[in-house]
Amino acid sequence: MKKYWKSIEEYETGIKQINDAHIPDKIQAKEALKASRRDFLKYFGFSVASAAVLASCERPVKKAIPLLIQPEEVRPGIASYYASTFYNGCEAVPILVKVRDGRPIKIEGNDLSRLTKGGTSAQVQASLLNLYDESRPKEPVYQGQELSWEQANSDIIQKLSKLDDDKQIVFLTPTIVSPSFQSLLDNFKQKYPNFKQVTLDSYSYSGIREAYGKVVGKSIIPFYRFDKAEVIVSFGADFLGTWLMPTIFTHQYAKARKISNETKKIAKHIHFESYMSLTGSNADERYIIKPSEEAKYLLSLYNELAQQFGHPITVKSGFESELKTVAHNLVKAKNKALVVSGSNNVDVQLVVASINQLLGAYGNTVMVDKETLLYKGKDALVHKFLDDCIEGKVGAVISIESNPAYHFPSSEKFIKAINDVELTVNVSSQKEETSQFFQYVLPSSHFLESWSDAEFIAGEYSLAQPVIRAIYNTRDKHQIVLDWLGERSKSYDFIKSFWNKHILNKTAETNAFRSAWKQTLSDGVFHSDQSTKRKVSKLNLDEVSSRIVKQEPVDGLEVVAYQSISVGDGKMCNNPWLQELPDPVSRICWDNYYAISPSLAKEKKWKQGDIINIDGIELPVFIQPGNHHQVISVALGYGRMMDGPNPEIIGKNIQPLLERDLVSIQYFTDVKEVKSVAATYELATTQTHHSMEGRALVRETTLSEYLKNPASGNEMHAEIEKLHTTLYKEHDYKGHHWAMFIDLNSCTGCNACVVACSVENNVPVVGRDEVRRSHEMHWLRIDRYYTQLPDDPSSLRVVRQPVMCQHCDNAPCENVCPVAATNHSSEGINQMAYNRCIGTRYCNNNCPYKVRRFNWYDYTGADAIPFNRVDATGMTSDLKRLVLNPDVTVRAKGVIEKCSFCIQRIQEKKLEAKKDGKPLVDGTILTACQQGCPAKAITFGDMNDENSEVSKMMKDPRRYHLLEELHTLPSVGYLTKVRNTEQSNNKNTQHKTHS
Amino acid sequence: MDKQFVFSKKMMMVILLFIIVGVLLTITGLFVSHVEANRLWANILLNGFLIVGLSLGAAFFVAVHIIAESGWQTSIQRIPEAMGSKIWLGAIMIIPILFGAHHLYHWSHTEHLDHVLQLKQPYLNLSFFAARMLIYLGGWTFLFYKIRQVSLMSDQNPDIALFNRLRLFSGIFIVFFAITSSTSAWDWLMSIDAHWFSTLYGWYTFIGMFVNAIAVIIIFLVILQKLGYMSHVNDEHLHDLGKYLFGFSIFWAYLWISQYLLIWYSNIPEETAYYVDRVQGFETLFYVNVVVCFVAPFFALMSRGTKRKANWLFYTAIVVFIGHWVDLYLAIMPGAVGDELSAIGLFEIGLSLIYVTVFAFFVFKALAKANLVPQNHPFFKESFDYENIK
Amino acid sequence: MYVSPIREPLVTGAKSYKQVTDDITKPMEGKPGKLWYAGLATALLALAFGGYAIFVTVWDGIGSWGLNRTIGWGWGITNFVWWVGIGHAGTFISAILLLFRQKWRTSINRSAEAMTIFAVMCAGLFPLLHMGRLPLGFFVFPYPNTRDLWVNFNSPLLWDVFAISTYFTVSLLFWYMGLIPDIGSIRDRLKDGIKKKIYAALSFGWTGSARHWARHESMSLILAGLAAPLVLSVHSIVSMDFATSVIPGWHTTIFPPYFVAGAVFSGFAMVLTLMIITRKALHLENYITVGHVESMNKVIIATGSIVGIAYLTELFMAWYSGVVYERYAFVNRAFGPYWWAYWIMMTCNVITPQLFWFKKIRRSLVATFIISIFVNIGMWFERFVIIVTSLHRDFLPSSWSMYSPTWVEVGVYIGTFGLFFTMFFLFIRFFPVVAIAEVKSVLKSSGEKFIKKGAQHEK
Amino acid sequence: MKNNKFITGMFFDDKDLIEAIEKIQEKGVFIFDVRTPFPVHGLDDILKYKRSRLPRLGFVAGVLGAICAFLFQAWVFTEAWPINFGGKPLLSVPSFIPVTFEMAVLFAAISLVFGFLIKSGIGPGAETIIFDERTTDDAFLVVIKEDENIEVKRAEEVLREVGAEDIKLVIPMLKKS
Repeated sequence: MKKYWKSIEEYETGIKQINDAHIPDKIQAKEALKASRRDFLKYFGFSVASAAVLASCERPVKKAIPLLIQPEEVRPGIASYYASTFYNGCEAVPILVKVRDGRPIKIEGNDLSRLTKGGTSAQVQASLLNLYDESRPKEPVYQGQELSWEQANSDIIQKLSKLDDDKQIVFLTPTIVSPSFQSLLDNFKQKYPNFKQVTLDSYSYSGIREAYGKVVGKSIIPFYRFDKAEVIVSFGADFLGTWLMPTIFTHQYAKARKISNETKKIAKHIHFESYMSLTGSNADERYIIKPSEEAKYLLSLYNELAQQFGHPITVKSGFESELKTVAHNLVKAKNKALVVSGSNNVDVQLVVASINQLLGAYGNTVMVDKETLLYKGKDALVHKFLDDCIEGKVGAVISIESNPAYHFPSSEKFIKAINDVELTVNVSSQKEETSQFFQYVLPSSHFLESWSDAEFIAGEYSLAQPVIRAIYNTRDKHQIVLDWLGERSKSYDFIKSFWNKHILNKTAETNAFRSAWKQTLSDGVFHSDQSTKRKVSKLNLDEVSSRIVKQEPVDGLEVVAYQSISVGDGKMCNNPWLQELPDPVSRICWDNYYAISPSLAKEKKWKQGDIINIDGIELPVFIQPGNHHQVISVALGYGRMMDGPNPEIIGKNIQPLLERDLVSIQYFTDVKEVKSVAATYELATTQTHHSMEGRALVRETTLSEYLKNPASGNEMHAEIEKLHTTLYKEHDYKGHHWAMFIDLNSCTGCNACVVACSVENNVPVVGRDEVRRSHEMHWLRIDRYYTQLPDDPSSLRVVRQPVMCQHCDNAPCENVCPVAATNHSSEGINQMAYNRCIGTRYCNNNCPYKVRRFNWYDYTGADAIPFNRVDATGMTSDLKRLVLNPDVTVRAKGVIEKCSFCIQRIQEKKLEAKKDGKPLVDGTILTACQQGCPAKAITFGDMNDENSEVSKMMKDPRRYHLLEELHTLPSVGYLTKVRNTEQSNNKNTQHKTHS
Repeated sequence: MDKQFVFSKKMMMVILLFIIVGVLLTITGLFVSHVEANRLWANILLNGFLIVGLSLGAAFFVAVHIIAESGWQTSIQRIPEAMGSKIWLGAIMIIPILFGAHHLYHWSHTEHLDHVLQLKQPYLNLSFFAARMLIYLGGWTFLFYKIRQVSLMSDQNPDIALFNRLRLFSGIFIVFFAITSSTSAWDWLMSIDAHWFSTLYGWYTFIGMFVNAIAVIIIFLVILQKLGYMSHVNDEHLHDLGKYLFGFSIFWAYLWISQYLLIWYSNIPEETAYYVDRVQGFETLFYVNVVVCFVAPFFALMSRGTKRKANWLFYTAIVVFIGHWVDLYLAIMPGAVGDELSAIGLFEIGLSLIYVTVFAFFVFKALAKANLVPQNHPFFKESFDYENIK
Repeated sequence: MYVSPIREPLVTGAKSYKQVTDDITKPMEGKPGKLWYAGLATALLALAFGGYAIFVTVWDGIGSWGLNRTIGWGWGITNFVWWVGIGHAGTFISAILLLFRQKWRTSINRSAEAMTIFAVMCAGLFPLLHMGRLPLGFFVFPYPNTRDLWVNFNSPLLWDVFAISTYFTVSLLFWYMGLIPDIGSIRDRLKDGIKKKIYAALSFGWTGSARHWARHESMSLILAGLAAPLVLSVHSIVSMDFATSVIPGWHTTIFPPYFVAGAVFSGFAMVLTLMIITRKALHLENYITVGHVESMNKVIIATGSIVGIAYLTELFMAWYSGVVYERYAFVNRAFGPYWWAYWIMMTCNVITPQLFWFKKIRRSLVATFIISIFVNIGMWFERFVIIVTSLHRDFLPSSWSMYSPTWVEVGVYIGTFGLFFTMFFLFIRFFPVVAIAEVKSVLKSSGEKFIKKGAQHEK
Repeated sequence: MKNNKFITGMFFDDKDLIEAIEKIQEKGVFIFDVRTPFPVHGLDDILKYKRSRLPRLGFVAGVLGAICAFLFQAWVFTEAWPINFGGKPLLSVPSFIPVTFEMAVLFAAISLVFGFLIKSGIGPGAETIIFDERTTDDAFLVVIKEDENIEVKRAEEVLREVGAEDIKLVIPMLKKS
């Protein structure tokens, strides 16, 4: 059988050559997709496996340099890590890709990045699966006909050159973070003077850019430094969830809020918002306002601040008195304060910019000298483009990964307009709605198959290298544009020379360059501290404020559209890991919904799951505490086709609701009409009860209490510890005794750990119906509870707690397994012998934490009985199975599974240390959840090692264990949450104490 | 068969002697070892409960046999009857603990209670405690008084209606007892370890007192036989009593292990605290208790032959009686006194001797009041004509 | 042996020894009636349906049941405990009542024991079926294997393996040993033929020799002595499946004796339900008299009251403990989403049996029949309440969940009814439902004819 | 082997039977066997049967079962493969109690039943002599075996004297002789 998979070395020998020499590959792939699963396996899986082994026996990578391990040769069974960059049109994250036997199987954050320090997000973790997506475009297509790349390229070049001179050639792209790609487009513009580049962002930040155009003279987005802030005031900016670059912000935020014996200070986070967002749920103080009032609130804040600073105030907007304390907090923090807003309204952003100026935040918490190079789109230009299209001024539209048919602010108009454009080309690595309206569909490579680079903050560079030969007949975007330009060079060479010239500034092909390039490629990240000095000019807000004050208050329901943590802008809709990821706030997965406040539900007599129709869009209702009474919040990014065995459209696209005749899209709108529909829909949720019922599960305290007594809020720990009587001695753990700590103060609930765990441990995806039946399989979940003082809805707060197997030394589950399938290792790990498990579920019943998961059906195809597989999402297809971690058993039907403390990682590192003859260093072993966490909330280590981090945490007065009064002796510990507030909901928690 | 028991002067003297010995021992004990107030009150509770338990166990024995229409026990019914009619004596002995409640019950110190004990306040407070105590003791005394009264009446009156009345009062007694036996055990014993709780505790305590009552019935029976009474009681009756002692000792062990195993297994501190106190501070007694209450009667009464030998039964019964004294000791002392201050010394032995002999004195007096065999009992004849399967 | 004249006769109708044999063996002779065929057919149909449900369970997986990550046991284990409970009456009657010399047991012990065996068979199915990997169920046996891995003797489920199999074996032996003299009777009534040969083999060559009888009695007594604690142990161990855990509502020390009382309670109810029909259908009114029913009702009221006290004890202790979780578990039982199950349990188990304090009701067959069915329902719900309502809201509210069965679970349950009744119909056709020899042995002391004679004699 | 001759006499009441047996014994005639439809109380005493040793067998077997079960569990947990289950001690004695108890009962019960069957010479497919089929119904049969001490005639006479009915001579045909 022919080799299908190639080394990247061969990749360099030229696409033409490959195409000529490997036509059978193409046929194979085509056949494979038509053939039955079994045949597919025969053709594909087997060849993949053998080829992977063969490929890895050669020296596969010359130019792509493994980062952490640089062995003489890549050996089967040993993973290599390659530095790369994740970018999906929203945020960019430097990553490491773990490759085993030729297959990328895991994405980790690149810890060399000084911005993320190895943090990731749920989307970054899950993006791996899109590589193995069968619905990706596989061949160049013209009007439904497959054709060769050569044919397609020459046709397109021909058509482009034939275009009238007055017709624009429009490249429609999401924000381009790749400087090299941008230079390619610049080249393109030189070749085609009528070339025009239109940036279409899936979520617009045009407002900020426009505002800063006025503030600093260039429409930039400044670089925000939450880590430098002592007081953070956010108006609807979900900066921990989706706003700008949440992964970096989460890292900064966690840093600013880390409390320890050394730094007894945490940033105060005040949040104004209309619906319960992830960021809002983490805030110390949270104010619920209507979205239409946000501008007025900000203006009032400005006035209040100006007054307190003794500056002239502008037009009053009426909320000044409410904002006194907030302003006072800001004034106290002065230049260590940061105010942000999620609004896309220029006026609002101008007020925010002015507030930050008042505070002196520029140069401290808001960096205008170091701009953020994300979201470069401008709404006005997008509108202009549409008008041009309608007016027939556009001769060619080349869309690159921008999916305008879905993301365009008025997509229907766009689709209509595009019909008359002479040449339409859609370059895409994923299945897109746009493809059906475009003449040419060219399959681009997944980012894990592509060479690229990124500069997402000025001076912060990151390289992207392919870690696998393209699975389908795809080419990376650089290559496609290079081909159109008629350049003979390959994308790799182009990027290399681009970096040489513009970034590394070295003379070509010198040794200095070679080693610098090698180092950069190995590190993946590069940064220069050059910055552009920008002057912040003083603004006169009078005009802005009078506009704001003039706005009529909206007296009725308003809809707020937000991006969800999991699906985001919808680009990664076709990703079962993300779809099954419960929202950190609502704990719902697989759908979007209208979230309404309990009071509105009461008023309207809506129950959870009742379908309502808002201006033509029907969705089920979800009752969300913390929403404004008159606000209905709903997630963007839905209404897209999910492929798999049962393709279906997931949720509804609510963008049409936002389509008002405004230049700049606003993510809230007033509701014209709400109708109840006599139907209900069962939302899939993983948590149905939201109160801690007075149990001391999440323990919290306030900063002032903490400063008085570091054990505050955790007093019962000492008492329980005193009463820990036992009828038998604890076992000795002579070697290691593994432990994990979770700092509840750092955890924001971003869900990166949940996906990281699922990817690492081959956790099955079960689908919506199974989640509805509470059959979800996540080994790690983030419990979310609401706390509220009685009769005080404004005191509503959210607490979160990641819960995985607690690895109890006195585990109630181990005792009762009749066949000894679960027991305790000599290193304190509660272990499962999957092949011994007979599935009585007794252990799960006895687990007080309910962290064990049962394989209710044959989710994985590992069962011996044929034809009984339950795989709603196609995760067991032969291609998707390539993502499985070979170090972790795939569990069969009828078997219990659970968190293993990533035993495979522990063993690997222990073995390495043993081979090196050195003691295991604390921090060497990182569990998947720990490694993925952007907030560094998780610590893992050996509690027998006195100097380890976990040993230190064992002595931390904030330390406690979940349900510790049961004397289960968990190896997982928690550190209390410390809120920077005066009042605490803690009193509500019934403490169980003994004398 | 119609022999009336005569409580001879000689016997009274013997009993008086025992009481004197008891008093001497107690006083010596007080001088020899330092007896803390807690220890004093704990011993008053122990002995009071012991006597209440013996009377109650015997009363239950009578009532349950009447209600179950059992025949064989008619022959010995007057012994448990006499014991059961002394609930008032037990009451007098146990009521004084109300004055020592502060020494026995941690929860009675209302001024510094922790959260959990505050939660228990509606139940665990002295006035309610005292009220319940009076209800229990009053109820038992009254109901059994009625049973005894009817039983004595039927000696004169052969009317079968009297037997039906007996059944009625027995029924009421059992219903009342079913609830109060548990609640009184919670009140008087379990609440010593105020935080601790065990749902089985009431039944466990009940079985303990029942077995103990059976042992003491046997002891009285054999003593009476030695004195030349109760000659109508044959091997078959002894065999049955032996089976009772054997069977209920096993049942006691079953409940003991049920409670211990479940608490040992789950190992939750709020429950294990109770056993940790006992296993650590009273280790020897803890195991001795099981051996004496279970292993000893189990092997001693396993075979048919031993059950039918009066002497063998008598000594086994004494061992079992001591075993249940230890059981009570273990229930009370660790919580009320603690392992450092408590001990089994002359004081304990002397005091118990006083209580037991006083009880014996009154029981003998009661026995002397009526015929040793209930006359006109409908199962009177049946009781003497049956045989155990070999 | 003298019996007091105030005692009710256990055999009415002034029967002689011969009549006893004739009456009891009558249903086995001749062709079975239409009713019997109809009953058997219905039972087989239910069995087939259950078989299909079992097939689905094993083939598709436990996912075909309504369980979830929070509630690992539902109908399956509820049914298991329910059936095991029912399987307690037979051995209780033969063993403990034998030790307590309750002669009325002789008329009902045979069929009650048969029910025990069938009920244990039904019960035994569920722990097998609830396994995720049934084909590997043999892992529960401590057999030497290449991995050198034994079993976990700490596990109450493993104790169950030993307890249930021991109980089944001992009950079967006890039952069969009691049956051989009666099979001998049937053998001796039959003329030559294949049937006689079969019964001859089944009778083990029983002769009725006085030596054999002496040994038989001795063995029976010791077996009873062994079976009595065995009965206690079986349901105690079943209760430990729950009580050893830390789950509020499961972990409570009263469980072992309370489960035993509940088992006897439900077992007697089931025996009553069936015997009231059987005595009518097989014309055994003289052997299974109203007096028998009354005696059994007394046991029901005793055990029912014990169960009721246990409920109250649990409830009080949950409050008294001051433990948040315990308190919540019991409030949730009574007023949570499964409140109806709790109140069905309370009504059926605690309130209805109290009606038996009235002699009229105690002696009414119709009332007894209805109440016995109530008790059966109530005891099923007791297990449902314990298992499901305790699990569905335990320690971490984040994992709280709800449970409702699927048709598959219901199907398996129906299937066990099919199995039980199939066995029962075959049993009443081929074996004597009343212990012939044992009834004869008490005929003189407790037969109507002789009691009257005795009473006259006395006067 | 010579076929034995048995003389049987029938009674229809257990009281009559006992009286008759006592009379026969007074005459010094050895009663080979008595066949009854149910266990007649006191018969074993009159016939001077020794008490059965089955209880002792059961006791020994039970103790043996308990010891085996306990030692096996202890061996598995401490020697064969010591595993830490939920922090319990390896020799977790309370956990061993249920299985130990069950095995004691199982051993005892099985040995009792087999002891009974073997001692009585009955069992599946056992061949026994049934003198009269009515003995499992309502008849009580006294069996006297012809030997040096008693002739058939004398036996018949004795039986007749004590009031037996339906006196018969039975010569069982043993299949194997």
